[in-house]
Amino acid sequence: MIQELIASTGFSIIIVTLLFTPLAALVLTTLAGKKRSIETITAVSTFLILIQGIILVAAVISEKTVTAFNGLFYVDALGAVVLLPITLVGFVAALYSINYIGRQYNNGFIDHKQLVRYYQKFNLFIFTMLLVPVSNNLGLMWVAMEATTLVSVLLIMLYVKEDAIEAAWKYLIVATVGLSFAFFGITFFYYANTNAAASDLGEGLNWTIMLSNAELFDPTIVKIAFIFILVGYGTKAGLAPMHTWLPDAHSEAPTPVSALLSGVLLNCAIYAIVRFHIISSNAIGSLFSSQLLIILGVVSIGIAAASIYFQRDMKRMLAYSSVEHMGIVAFAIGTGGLIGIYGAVLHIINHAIAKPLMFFASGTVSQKFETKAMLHIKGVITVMPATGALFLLGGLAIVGMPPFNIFLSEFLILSSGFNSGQFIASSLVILFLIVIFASFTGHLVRMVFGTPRKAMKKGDLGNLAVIPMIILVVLALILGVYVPEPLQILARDVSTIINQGGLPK
Amino acid sequence: MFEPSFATLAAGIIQTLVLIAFSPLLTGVMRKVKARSQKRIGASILQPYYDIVKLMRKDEVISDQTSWIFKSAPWINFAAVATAALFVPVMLAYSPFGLAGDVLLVIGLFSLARFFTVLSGLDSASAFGGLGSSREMMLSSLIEPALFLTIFTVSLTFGATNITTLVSSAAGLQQLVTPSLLFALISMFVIVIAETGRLPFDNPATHLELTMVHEAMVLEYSGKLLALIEWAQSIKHLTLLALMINIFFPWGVATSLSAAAVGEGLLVFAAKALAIGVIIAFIETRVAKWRLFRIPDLIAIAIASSMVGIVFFYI
Amino acid sequence: MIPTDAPQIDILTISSAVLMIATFGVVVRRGFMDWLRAYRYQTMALSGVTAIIAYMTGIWEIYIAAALTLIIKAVVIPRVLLRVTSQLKFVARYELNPYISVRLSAIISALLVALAYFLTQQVPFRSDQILRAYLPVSLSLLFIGMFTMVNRRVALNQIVGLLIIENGLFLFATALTHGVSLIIEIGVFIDILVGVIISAALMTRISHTFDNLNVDNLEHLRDDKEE
Amino acid sequence: MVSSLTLFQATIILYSMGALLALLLRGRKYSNLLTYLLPAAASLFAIVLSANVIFAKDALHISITRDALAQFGFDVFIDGISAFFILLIGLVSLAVSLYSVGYTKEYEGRKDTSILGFLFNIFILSMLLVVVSNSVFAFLVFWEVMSLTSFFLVIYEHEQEANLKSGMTYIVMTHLGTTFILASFLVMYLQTGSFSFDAFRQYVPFIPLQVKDIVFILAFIGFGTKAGIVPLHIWLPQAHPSAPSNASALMSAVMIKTAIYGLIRVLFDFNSVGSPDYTWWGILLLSTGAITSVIGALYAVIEKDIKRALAFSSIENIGIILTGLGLSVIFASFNLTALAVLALVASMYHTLNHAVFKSLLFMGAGSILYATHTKNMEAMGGLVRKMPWTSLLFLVGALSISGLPPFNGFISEWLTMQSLLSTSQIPDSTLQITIAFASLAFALTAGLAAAAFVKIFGISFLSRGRSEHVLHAVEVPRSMLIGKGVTALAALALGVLPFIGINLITSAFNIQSAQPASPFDTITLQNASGSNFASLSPFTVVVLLASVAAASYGFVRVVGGPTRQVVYETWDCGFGGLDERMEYTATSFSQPIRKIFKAFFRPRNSIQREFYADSNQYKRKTIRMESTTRSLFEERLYTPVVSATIFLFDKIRRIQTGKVNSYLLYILITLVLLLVLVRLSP
Repeated sequence: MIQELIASTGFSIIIVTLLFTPLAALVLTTLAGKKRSIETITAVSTFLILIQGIILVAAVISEKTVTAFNGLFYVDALGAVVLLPITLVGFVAALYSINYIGRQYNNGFIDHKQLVRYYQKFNLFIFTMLLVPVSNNLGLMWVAMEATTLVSVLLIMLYVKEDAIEAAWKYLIVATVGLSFAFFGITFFYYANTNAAASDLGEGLNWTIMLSNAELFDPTIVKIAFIFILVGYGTKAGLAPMHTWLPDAHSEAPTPVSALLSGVLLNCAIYAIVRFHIISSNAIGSLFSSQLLIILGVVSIGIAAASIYFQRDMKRMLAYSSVEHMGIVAFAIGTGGLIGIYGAVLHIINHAIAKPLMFFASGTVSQKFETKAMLHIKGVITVMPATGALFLLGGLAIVGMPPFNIFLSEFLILSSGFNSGQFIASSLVILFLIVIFASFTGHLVRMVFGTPRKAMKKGDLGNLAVIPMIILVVLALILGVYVPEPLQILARDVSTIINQGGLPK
Repeated sequence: MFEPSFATLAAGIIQTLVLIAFSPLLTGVMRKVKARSQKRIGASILQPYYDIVKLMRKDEVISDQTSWIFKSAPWINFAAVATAALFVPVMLAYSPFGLAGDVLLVIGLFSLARFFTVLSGLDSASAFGGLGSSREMMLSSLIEPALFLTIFTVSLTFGATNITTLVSSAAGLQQLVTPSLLFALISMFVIVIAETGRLPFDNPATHLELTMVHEAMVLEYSGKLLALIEWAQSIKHLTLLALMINIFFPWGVATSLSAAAVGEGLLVFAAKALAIGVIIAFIETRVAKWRLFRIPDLIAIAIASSMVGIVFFYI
Repeated sequence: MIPTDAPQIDILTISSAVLMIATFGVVVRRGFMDWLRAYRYQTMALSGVTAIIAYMTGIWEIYIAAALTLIIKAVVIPRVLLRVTSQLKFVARYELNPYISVRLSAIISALLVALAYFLTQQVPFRSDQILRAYLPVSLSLLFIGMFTMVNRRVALNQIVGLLIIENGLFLFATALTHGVSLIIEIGVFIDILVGVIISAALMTRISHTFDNLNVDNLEHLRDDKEE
Repeated sequence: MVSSLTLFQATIILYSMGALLALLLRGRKYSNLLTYLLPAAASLFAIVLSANVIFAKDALHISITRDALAQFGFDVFIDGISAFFILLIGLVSLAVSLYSVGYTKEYEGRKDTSILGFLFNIFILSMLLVVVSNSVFAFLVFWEVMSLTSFFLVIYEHEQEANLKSGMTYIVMTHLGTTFILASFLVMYLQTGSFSFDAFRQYVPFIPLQVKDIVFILAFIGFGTKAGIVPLHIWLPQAHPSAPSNASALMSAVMIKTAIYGLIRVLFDFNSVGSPDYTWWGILLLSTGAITSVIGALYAVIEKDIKRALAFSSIENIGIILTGLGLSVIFASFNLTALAVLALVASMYHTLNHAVFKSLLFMGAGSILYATHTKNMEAMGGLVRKMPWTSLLFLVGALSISGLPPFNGFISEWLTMQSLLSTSQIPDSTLQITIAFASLAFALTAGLAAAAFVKIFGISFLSRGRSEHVLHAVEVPRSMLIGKGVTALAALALGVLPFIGINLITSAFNIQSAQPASPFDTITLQNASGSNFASLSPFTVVVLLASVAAASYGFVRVVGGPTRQVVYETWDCGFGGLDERMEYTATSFSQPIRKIFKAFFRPRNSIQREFYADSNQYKRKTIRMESTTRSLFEERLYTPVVSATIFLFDKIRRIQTGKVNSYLLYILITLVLLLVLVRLSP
């Protein structure tokens, strides 16, 4: 008992330092004036975050839960699964930013003031995202989620361009409205909680408390509340038909931010849905929320499939692919079971590896070709051998080609889909995946291969543009054939949490 | 059945030699019959022999565009056809080489012969050669299924594709004309005509480019090579007739190796071959060559006939 | 079920009616200044309702919430919006052509209110009078705000919908939970404030870039174009 | 005796080293040699490995990694079936590796050959790993790696738009196929609760028949796509010609056989098809095989791109293989074991043969490409004098694939025909008649295939050169000849001594049958009453052929005396000036067949005439005729499906209107809809 306490307080410091690091970086970037030092600060801070994140995840693996501030912060395996991508993608995105934003700066697209702002908001964005998986208090989680919207809107607005402004406006309006629905849902759950157990008013919003009372919840309220949550956080997670802001926002953001939005932020929203899915399952059985998740998941994949074929903008296509993958995660969680959750966990991580890779590559490509229109991009592999190859590999990973990681998770998810008796939904998913494969690969192949339209100077755009991609591609390959032991334990714990009543055993 | 021994082997080789030796005679007889029925006197029935010998002694004119394919094709053609003849019983009820190959091998060897003949047609860089080759391949690719179906019917009836087994079963069959065999016979007859390039498929006596098939392919040949081709054609003709005769009309075929039986077999065979040859010759005088693209209709009749034969077998 | 405490019921019913009327006032206004004024009144009604809840439950924190509402929503936010519009070169003060006419939108809003009552009937209130009175109202506000946003073409006037939704949210939270922990409430307030500020900043950008505030300008990113 | 494990490891390591060295030694001296000699050595190891498994019965069964959670891993199991296909891979890759040493010079200076070498090695390795995988996950991973590397090989010359297009068709179709395979495996997983093939072997026989039917249908479509069965074949004639010739040799000769491997696993390993319930599986295989073979052959005849023609011929041969396989299943379902064995041997023999002669032919086509830089047969001609060895070897391939004695194609087609003829033993007359009609298709195929290869060989190698492409053609380097020579020898050996192939197959598939015990024995089949149904001794036939040829030569020499030859121009009817424009072309050669099957080909001739004066239409300045055929499957099947899908998607994607109002409306509608649903549900 005491040992546990010591251990948990020991690790709980990491939660605090983890949250403190980006804030410190924010302050430092504001103070430091030089471009080089700002970049260094951000890179170092994200690296520290990565280290701390890994330690925290390791702690979660061994201790099952880590808490801080009297239960305000609570990290279990589920949180760890979301935390890991944030820290990882945060780090590589910071690395990539140095090259990408630096190049934009050198090319005169942004001035020094915008550069400083970019890094400030970058750090702030990381902070708000980190806050989501460590919060036990669902209200705090909501605030953090809303904050991510606001910060990311500011990041999208970095470029003073018509399209960027349009995207930011749509994102702001749709996401804010969506999140207000989520707040309705949270309040409903809180009401159900206070009704069920009148005590503990102050901590009634804590997930752990809510979970322990879940069996006493009123079924009707839970159903209504979950619908609000699903529509609300589903908007933020990019589940169709609430996904409409996503293609705009993700495609118009600066590339490193696109990577964070697509690879990480969507996971946070899915994470929030899963938290409530667990409560709802405990209260009224998992059938209701599972069915809803499966339906929205399949619809998302379908709409993404329909849209990807017609895309002309590279980043927009990637954004639709994110809709698809969030749909797959929702579907996986809906199917449940050990394999389904295992697949979902891996898919969250895999998508967080592959999608930033694609965004980075597409960012580099569009810098070189000075366009995002796929029609005008040809022969990337001839012009930029390394980037082209990485772009290609990333794309193949995204569409679920072995030996890359997403194939593995999709394989598990489809197994789980069939296993849970969702034959029609699973067949639809398979069908849509084929269509997505065909259209996505078609676009990709036409960009990567062929002869460039005009004579272009050969060569990649610097090591810092390539190294983050190499890191990600190596991870994608490794996770495609082998799931490390810790990750398996983590997945098993998540499965326990989701399938067996929420608390890690 | 027969036991493999030196005697049977020798008898087998002799019957093949008989077939090879007498095949030009059949051609001669058919030409004579044809001429007579057209109110011509016609050449001697031995004329094909004279032709062959004469050609063998003549110089060869070889096109400067040709390659070794052109020069070797007649040899391969002849060897393949003559080898095929080894597997076909003539006056005996068996062929001693029956264990080494069956009727499918015979067809295979004919195909081999044709393959090279057709290539030789293409090799000479003449416009005629290509024409002949193209038409020949078209015909053969259609005849192949008809032939296979005929074999199918026959092999269903007699339970073998081994020619020896076929002929001995046929010779031992009580009720000779079963409906399925009758249909197979019709089919077989068409095939024999088509395979040997007789009217209405092909006119062996023409050199008009509109009607040529086989002749167009071998237009460039002269001397020994032409002799080989002509002879091989005759052998092929008689071999197919022998096959037909011994499967469908096996009366009098020698089942034992006694002199009397063999003699009788030979005579009966000669009579039957001559009869069929005469029939074909008569038919040839009666019909004109068909338009090339009407020929598939005829082959379709053969195929349909075999199919009906198969259905009859099972009913 | 016969209400046990008749006078209270009256207060609740009347206050919710007042709030609804104030809301309709916002919905039917087309001009920016008009709806801003109407929104102020609505917010005042809302803070009054909040005060009633505070009085009935006796939780002092809700008074603070009521005061905060009054200060932030009735004073600060209109100020911010006014400042934004004063900076604009061209101000679309009137919503010229909403997708649905004002008359029809009033009727649709009424239908949405009915829908809200229909949907909330199944919620077990456990004889909580406040909830019974205000839950449908808050849901109505949510729907009406949403509908207003769908209906309006001018960015500035879409904010009104957002603000109605936020009011609904606030009422809902207060009615349902009688004051969630204060930190969260303040967080929500700050979020709203920052959201409005950011949207204001965005609108400045929009008007600078497009010379007006019509949402029609913001239809470049779309997927229904012909190939 | 070296253990199978060591051999297996050595094989894998050598291929991997080949791949790595290809990348590392980019552009150095000897890099080319190392890149292709290493896989050649590895192929030797693979051949020894398969011999070890087949004849020494040293099967290999190892589990490499296993995922604790989902129970899947990379298991390896090499039994006779795997070993047979390893042998196929080893044999072909040995020849093709040797060939590649010379062939890649074609790309030097133009392309990065190190990538080609890398992909080449990985491709072979992945095929090898596919046939040894013993779990669903491993199988699918290697299967897709195989598809992926072959896809990259197809688009290796990506500068040409057409190659990209064919690559896309290929990857999409193959992915579709993989999805079906995945679905099939998933259904088996549902029933057996395991991803391991061992469990499939153990439990699949016990799963309900209807489920088994579903499994089979899914697997058949999945593997069929890879094999190129009609109508899933459309990728094949696009992809194989686009790839570099060494890769197309591998793809056509081996890769599509991995699909046959998969089918065999499903049919005979996971199931044991021994009851009439499975008859319709066999009928499905047989009828698909028949249709596939005829259609493949028909297209092969009219094609004028040499590699496309070869690709269509691969489709045809897959049809023949499936015919044998189907017959085997039918026989097995009626417990006619001896006949089932015969048909299986026929099918597998043809698999082996096709690997041998198709790689030979593709290498030959590659040699032509190397020498003339064209794939268009209309531009070739006269190569027999410029490239004597290549033409000889190509002729061997053409004879083999046309099923002519004494080459290997004849043996397998003979065996298949014999199995077809044995249908009289099936106790079901409807089935007998059906199969009889299927044999019609088979015979037609044989005829058409011969026509196709007469055309391919005749038009490209014989007569005059038709364009300047062939003017400077010279014989290809020796390594390329060695590669082709290996396969040509194999074709001859398998044709003359079928004992080799049949013994190999019977031991590999562990089936008992009375087969020739010595190399010179005959193959003998008995009919139901015990007498000789058919027998064949190719060795004797060869001896007979040779002696007849010798005898006839002697006779002609004696009668005719010595030959005096005069070389003169081809006869030109006395007009003179016979030139290459008057020769028959590939198109004109196939014209009769095109016309006879016009319902299928839908040929269209468009003729444009230009006159000196419009008043006199007899004096023509130019006549230009273009003859086109239409691809029925693409027009009638794929285009409608694809355009319907696109139409539907076009409607769906329009929800992204660009108006934030409508976006909010979607959210509102979703919310209200869900709430109303909850409200209305009890």
